[in-house]
Amino acid sequence: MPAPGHQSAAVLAAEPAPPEAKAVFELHLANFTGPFEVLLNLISKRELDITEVALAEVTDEFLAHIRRIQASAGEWNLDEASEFLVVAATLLDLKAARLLPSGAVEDDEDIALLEARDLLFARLLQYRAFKEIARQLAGRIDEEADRYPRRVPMEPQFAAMLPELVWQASMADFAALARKVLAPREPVPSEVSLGHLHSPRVSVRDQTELIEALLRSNSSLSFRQLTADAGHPAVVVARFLALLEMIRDAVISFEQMAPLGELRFRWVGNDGGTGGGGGGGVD
Amino acid sequence: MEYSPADQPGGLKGALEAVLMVVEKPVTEGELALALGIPPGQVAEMLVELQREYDGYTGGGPQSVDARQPRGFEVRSLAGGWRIYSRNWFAPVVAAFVLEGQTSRLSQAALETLAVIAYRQPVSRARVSAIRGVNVDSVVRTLTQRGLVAEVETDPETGAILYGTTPSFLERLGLGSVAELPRLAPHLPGLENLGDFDDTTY
Amino acid sequence: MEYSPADQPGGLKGALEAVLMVVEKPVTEGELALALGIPPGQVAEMLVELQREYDGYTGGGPQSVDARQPRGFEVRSLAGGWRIYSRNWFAPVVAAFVLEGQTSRLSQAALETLAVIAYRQPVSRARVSAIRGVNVDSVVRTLTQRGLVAEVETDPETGAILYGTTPSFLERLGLGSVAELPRLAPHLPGLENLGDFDDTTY
Repeated sequence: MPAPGHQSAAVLAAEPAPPEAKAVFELHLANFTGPFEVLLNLISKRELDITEVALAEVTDEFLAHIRRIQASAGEWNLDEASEFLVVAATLLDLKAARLLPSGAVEDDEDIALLEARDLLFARLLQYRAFKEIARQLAGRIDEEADRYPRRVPMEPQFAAMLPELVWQASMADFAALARKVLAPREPVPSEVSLGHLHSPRVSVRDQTELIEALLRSNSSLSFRQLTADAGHPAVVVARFLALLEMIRDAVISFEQMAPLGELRFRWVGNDGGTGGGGGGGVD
Repeated sequence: MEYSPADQPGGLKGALEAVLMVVEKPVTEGELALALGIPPGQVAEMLVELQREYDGYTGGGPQSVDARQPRGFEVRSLAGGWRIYSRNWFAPVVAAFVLEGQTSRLSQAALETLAVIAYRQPVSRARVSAIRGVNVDSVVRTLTQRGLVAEVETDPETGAILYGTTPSFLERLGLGSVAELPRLAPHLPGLENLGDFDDTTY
Repeated sequence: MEYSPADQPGGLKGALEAVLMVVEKPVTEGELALALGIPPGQVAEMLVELQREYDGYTGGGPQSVDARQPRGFEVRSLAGGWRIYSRNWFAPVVAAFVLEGQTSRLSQAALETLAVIAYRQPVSRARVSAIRGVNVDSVVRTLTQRGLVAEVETDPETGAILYGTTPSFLERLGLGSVAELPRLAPHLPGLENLGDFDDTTY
């Protein structure tokens, strides 16, 4: 017997899963069993609360799934992996937005939060809409491929009436043209570069070292204190990410006396240093 | 006496068929009218007559005694113009003779990118990327090489190249125009008016 | 159930028409017989029937009540192969339509495509498209029509048609052979490796 609240794809899927030739990514969660597509479907129809879906388990299962494909096909399925990342990131955003304290709308910030939530939801729906439309377009293309257009060479009598070609290019001209056309092209940038805005690149690793030094020499510090000298939002973000990593690595602890109260951090690691996790950076 | 296609055996309808035999892409009623020296409305009428004849109805009337078989080809209006196609039910036979071979299938990524461009055109690669959540540069390049999308204009503000679908895209989908694309709204419940949310979230 | 063209609307004769309508090169009775799974003699009979139908006689018999108009096209055998052509008596209309807008100069796109084919021959259209970044199907057709390039072989792996330049092209450039084309390599470091990326993008 499934646990109460357990949703099974077989009974609840309003739409059948897409007929995939390859292995379908199946999930086996505490409250849901079935293809990933069906899970998305339930969430988008709000029949399953995103806050009740264990995204970490979804990710673990996806990684296992993609490894199985890699093992059997001999290569990574990048299409599927990048697609999963997009959807997972949206789900994570959505879940984060849902978990934020809700209640009476009191100020502009609350309204902004609600709007952000709807936008995330909209983004997920839009992504799925285009996937569905792409499936329909593929069907139409397949259907049309059975009709062959008449496209025959010009009948000889008309070809003979074409105006005589006037050839003006010399051999040198022609070679120069070939050189130009065959030269490897610089990839065209897809958007206007923001490089000229001089946004400094901030290393999370550097910020980790800085925070470690600060916390080792102070018994505890608040987030406000730790970012007082930041100067640029990217530095604040990098320090926040550094703190998250240090919490994960269990080298610092944190406490918060009241909801929305001040966050205080304390060094609890050994004396050997963190090993500097996180080579990433924030632009 | 001066030459007039109307005086030839088969008359103007025959002349219309003759021109359809040599077109390389869908040809508009206006172009056909110009070639035949008659008003576009008359061309449109004759095209519908030809369609009916090829489908197995006689030109003579609806109650003809000998039930006619449909021809092995049809004349269709696609991408804003008319063109002759073989019947889809003979595809297995015809395929053996068409040297070009149907072009290879589009990948899932290409299809989804094509869908976004079709519904959001004219659209920049950056915006398509925002909606798809991945970089689409190489996919757009492939679609351009296949003649399904093309650079149509430049954004006056950002200078970004904007892409749109081509007549060849419409032909591949069997559509008369972009307006005939299946509606997106049913797949976006309650979000019909939220067309631009993708710009604000990235 | 297995597919059989005889079971389709229009039957075997329809299948024959479908092929004759869209083939790019005239096809022999033997090839048609093979594709339809019938003896060549039956193909020959049906070809004569089609000829009569297009000429305005009904398939039903010589004494049909409604005198039919001849069609604007005919099925003809040229150099041993069959294909559908426009009617000769509409040649003035068809010629005016075909020659409209034709010039004595090659477009820039045609010249650039010709340059790629000249230096990369034998080369598929897909690869030329990848190098030029746009679809070249119709430009290659123009160049073929102008006798500057021709289908030279078929790629043994992909089955794609490979194009090369013609003697008439060499004549225009005043060259004895393709080997006499000016070398590009010294000015293009890395060009030799160009072949590695463009195939994968299509």
